[in-house]
Amino acid sequence: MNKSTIEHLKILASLFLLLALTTAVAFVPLGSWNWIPNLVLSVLMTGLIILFFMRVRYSAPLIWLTSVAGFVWLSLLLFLIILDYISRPWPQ
Amino acid sequence: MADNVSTSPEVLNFPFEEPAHQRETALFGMWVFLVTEVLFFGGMFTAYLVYRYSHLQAFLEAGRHQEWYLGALNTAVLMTSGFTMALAVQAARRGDRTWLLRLFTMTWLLGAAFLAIEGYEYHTKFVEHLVPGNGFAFTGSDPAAAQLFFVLYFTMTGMHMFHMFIGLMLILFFGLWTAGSTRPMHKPNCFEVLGLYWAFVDIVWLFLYPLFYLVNPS
Amino acid sequence: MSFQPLPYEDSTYAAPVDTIFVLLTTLCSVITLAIFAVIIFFCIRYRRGSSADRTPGPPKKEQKIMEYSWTIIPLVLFLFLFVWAADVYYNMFSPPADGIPIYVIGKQWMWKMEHPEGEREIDQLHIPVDRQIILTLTSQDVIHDFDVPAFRIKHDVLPGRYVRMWFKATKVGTYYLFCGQYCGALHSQMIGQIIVMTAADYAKWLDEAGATTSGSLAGEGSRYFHELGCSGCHENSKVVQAPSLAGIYGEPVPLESGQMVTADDDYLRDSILLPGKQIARGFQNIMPSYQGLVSEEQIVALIAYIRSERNTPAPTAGSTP
Amino acid sequence: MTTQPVHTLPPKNYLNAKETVASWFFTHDHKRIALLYLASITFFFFIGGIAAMLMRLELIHPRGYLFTSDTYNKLFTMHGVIMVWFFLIPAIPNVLGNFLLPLMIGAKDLAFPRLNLISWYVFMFGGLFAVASILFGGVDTGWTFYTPYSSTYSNGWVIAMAVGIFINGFSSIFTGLNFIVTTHKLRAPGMTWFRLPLFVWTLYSTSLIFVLATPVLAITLFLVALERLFGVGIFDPHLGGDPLLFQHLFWFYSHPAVYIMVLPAMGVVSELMAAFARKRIFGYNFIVYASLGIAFLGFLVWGHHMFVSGESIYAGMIFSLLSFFVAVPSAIKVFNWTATLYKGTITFDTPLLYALGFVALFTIGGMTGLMLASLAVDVHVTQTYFVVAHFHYIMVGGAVMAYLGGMHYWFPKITGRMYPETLARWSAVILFVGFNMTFFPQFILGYMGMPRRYHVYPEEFQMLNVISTLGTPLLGIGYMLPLGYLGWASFFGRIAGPNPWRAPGLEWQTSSPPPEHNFSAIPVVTTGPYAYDLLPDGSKSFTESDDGG
Repeated sequence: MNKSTIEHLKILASLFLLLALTTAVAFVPLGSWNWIPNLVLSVLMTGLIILFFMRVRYSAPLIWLTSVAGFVWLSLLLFLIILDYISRPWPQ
Repeated sequence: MADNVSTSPEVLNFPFEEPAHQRETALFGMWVFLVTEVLFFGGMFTAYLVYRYSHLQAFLEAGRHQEWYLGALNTAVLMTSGFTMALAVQAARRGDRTWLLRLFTMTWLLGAAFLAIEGYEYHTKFVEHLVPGNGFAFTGSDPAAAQLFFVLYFTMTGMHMFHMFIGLMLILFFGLWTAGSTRPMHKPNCFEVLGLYWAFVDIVWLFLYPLFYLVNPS
Repeated sequence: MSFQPLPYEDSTYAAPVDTIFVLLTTLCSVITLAIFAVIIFFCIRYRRGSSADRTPGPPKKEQKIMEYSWTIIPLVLFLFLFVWAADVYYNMFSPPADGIPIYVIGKQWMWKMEHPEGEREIDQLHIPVDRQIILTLTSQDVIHDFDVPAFRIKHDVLPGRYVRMWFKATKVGTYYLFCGQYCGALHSQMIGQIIVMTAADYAKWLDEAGATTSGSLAGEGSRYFHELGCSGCHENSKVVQAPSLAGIYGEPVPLESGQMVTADDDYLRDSILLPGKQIARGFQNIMPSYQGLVSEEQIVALIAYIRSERNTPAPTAGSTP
Repeated sequence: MTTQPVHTLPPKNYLNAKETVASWFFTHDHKRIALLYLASITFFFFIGGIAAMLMRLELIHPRGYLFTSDTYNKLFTMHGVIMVWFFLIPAIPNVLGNFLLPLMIGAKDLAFPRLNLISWYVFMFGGLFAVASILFGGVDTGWTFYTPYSSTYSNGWVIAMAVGIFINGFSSIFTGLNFIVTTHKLRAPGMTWFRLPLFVWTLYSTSLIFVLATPVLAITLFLVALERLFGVGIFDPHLGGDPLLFQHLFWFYSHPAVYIMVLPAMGVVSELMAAFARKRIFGYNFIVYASLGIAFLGFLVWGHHMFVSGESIYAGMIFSLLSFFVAVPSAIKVFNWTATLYKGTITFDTPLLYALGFVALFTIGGMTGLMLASLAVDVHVTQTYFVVAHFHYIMVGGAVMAYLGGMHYWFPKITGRMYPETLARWSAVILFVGFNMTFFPQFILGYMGMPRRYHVYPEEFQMLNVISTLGTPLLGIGYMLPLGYLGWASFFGRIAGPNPWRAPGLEWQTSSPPPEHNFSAIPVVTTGPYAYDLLPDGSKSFTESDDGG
């Protein structure tokens, strides 16, 4: 096994670990707030996949930038839409 | 087995004159495409978050009907397939046809297993009358909002499965092409692009899993 | 109909909206005309073949100062207008406590108005001059839009939700009510009238129109309250399975989920149609949904009834779980 | 006195490199694909234009005797859908952009030539659905497809139309992807980012919007179609949905879409201003940052379409404030174009007339945009003819003017021949007058309160509607004339020579029409763009034929 395969194996192991963790977290009684740690863990797993399985760690800065662009843009959309919903109750 | 590990000159498509330039461009192009995919799924994630915010109670009740262990199993299957795919891409880069085909087979089988598990889940939903539409039956505080949860569930996992299906077809196509050809592999970029696509499909699932299976697990 | 071109000022909003509009128009026109004048001047002066001086322009630093100044100065002016316009906007959709509450229900392709006294009108709304009118708007089908250009008010009328706005008409007359949001085939025929009357005329109109109605909106709501079976659980005298509704309107309600909501129109509407959505603390989700069983008019009447009971003190015994 | 140089067409160029019909339909040449797009969008433009003419005709009379309400509603939907997705959005990027991007950066083609062809086929396939849905009976939802009307109540062919636009979206995505990758990866040696012509910068910014916004529209229309098909209520309030979510997602695409139309138009105008003032563009860097700024800020202001829709009034305030900021980069551009004329050597050829027309109309459109961004004023004028006039000033007055200006300017490059100058100047003037006559009265109508999408209206509005309708024949002539004389000149015009405008851009350094692979050898770039002052001889002289004059 070469170095790269070992690295991939380590990443897979970490992913399994995080999967177990996120599943466990869902059972912790946090009211309805489990989704926040769950999503944070999903973002972590995504980061691992992007960096290693998709080789971004070894790619040019342009690829780094592109790989986060979609997520940044999506968060703009989410942020401004959610802003409307949480401030929806009108002044009485 | 010397011919399996030969690095061969790539075929250059117009307007490229150097393999490295062609590779960089192809990969960058794929990454830009994945950006559009993020926003494509993003529209549905937005809908999910908005409705979860508006109908929290109903979403929690609907989440009860999801089998978290099936979701977890599927996540594990998909992660492993992502791993084998990443190795397959490495093999392709080395020009190692034997390992490429082995890893492609594994990836394909794992992908098919994922679809099978998902299909089983759809079947149970059908049996429990949780498929939105006329047959939908749900006892809870707000059946309409609960139906919304399942509409989103079917739409988003359905769209994800559609992407999986395309991926499987591509693996099959490239696999047969590699297996059938005795020429050295002259288009390694195809495999890398496919690898990126497959990894992206994994990533989508990493978000679907907590949002649909870990809402209110029992 | 007394519909005149600009400027007509027939509600309290007309003055500020028009003032902002005129200021904006002036500011924009001045900038636009200045740009046009400069362009025309340059075009003539530096046309090919003219003998104008073309030695290189100002040094780089001045160029930057110019760039910044023509960016920042107009921006500051416009931001001032932004604040002003935002203030008027906020005011439009923040109804005052006292005023004549009128319920408006839009449907393809007509407007139904309900007065607190029980009068109902189709495509017409009679109101007294110089009184605050508080509109609560909802739609039975698609999105409509309550648009009275003479009063400078407009808001979409959404199905499944109440929106509120208010205005005060300042001149007696008849004004157009348009549907401002495309709503289907006869969208452009969904036109009504707002008839603004003097206080005396309005009182007279109420009397005459009132002769044909069966009492106030709240009274009607009270009737539905009993007919539809609401009173079976929600009236104080009965076994306590459900919260009493007396005195609840406008008050905070603690929910099972630990949140607090205000018992406003939207909350009451949701509680009738989707009783399980927000369950009051200490009660169980046993109320059946009235979705499809009550019309928008009936809901409006029920809310008016509950609102009319707002000053009735809630019985203390009923609120223990 | 020198005699006019006699040019000949290059014997082998992209137009006659291969001559079979199949060589056009299976071409990978970006220049030929640009012409395929040109033919298609011209076709769609006239479909949309006919719908517009019929609408204006109907509006002459306040009771609308010509059409039923249903027909009128279908007409404005058809006009909107066709003009937005099948004409305005592809117009400049897919025709001029496709043709010029590789030429301007010194590349042989786009990065993915086959994808470029696929993009055209996808576009036509989407167009097929749109046209089919019109032929089978039409759609009456308006181009905005507001739910729940579109998803539940409308009886038209909404799904077919939504599918058409969904497919069309992928054409935009492929084009945007191709442009972004090409700009990053295929620039000629020495062509650094800040040596790129401004048109390339605006195409790049536009492509970012294509890639980042279009997928959201696609998925939104997909959800509408799904809801309509299965009756499951994603945006239907009776089933727990929220129609405002649709509006948010729709405008998240459709507001930036306005910048898809107008950004490349700005790029064209920057090229024209520099070329006809014989000067470097004023404040190149500012214009570059302004283009990127517009592309970015354009994503944050969609909520200003929803001030009275029921979105939170606090969200309304934030969107209003952001909308004021998006005016800044647009204003910077207008000021810079004006400053470019300063100390220039200006000739009033047709392209410059169009460019000046663009600046005038865009400025008016932009200024009225500021009025619409002001909350309380917006409440009064939104959803009235004021809005209609405003966006026609931006999208037709702005984008189409620039498109025609660009078509004239690069016409000799595309065909190798010149258009008839005098006729073209008149045509530009007629268009400008006709446009203002058609659309200026609509500002007043709007402030008086006439709602849009009304074909039966109170009599007070009639006078202004008649004036507006009287402008349309002029507008029609202004569009038909170029179609006629440009078509004629493509075959019979005077042969132009490689660089009739004596412009320094790379696209002028090759023959007209260019050879199949653009350049005989990849050029090496040593100067920034718009180096009119560095031109070897007679930089102040404009056209070659004027040399001795």
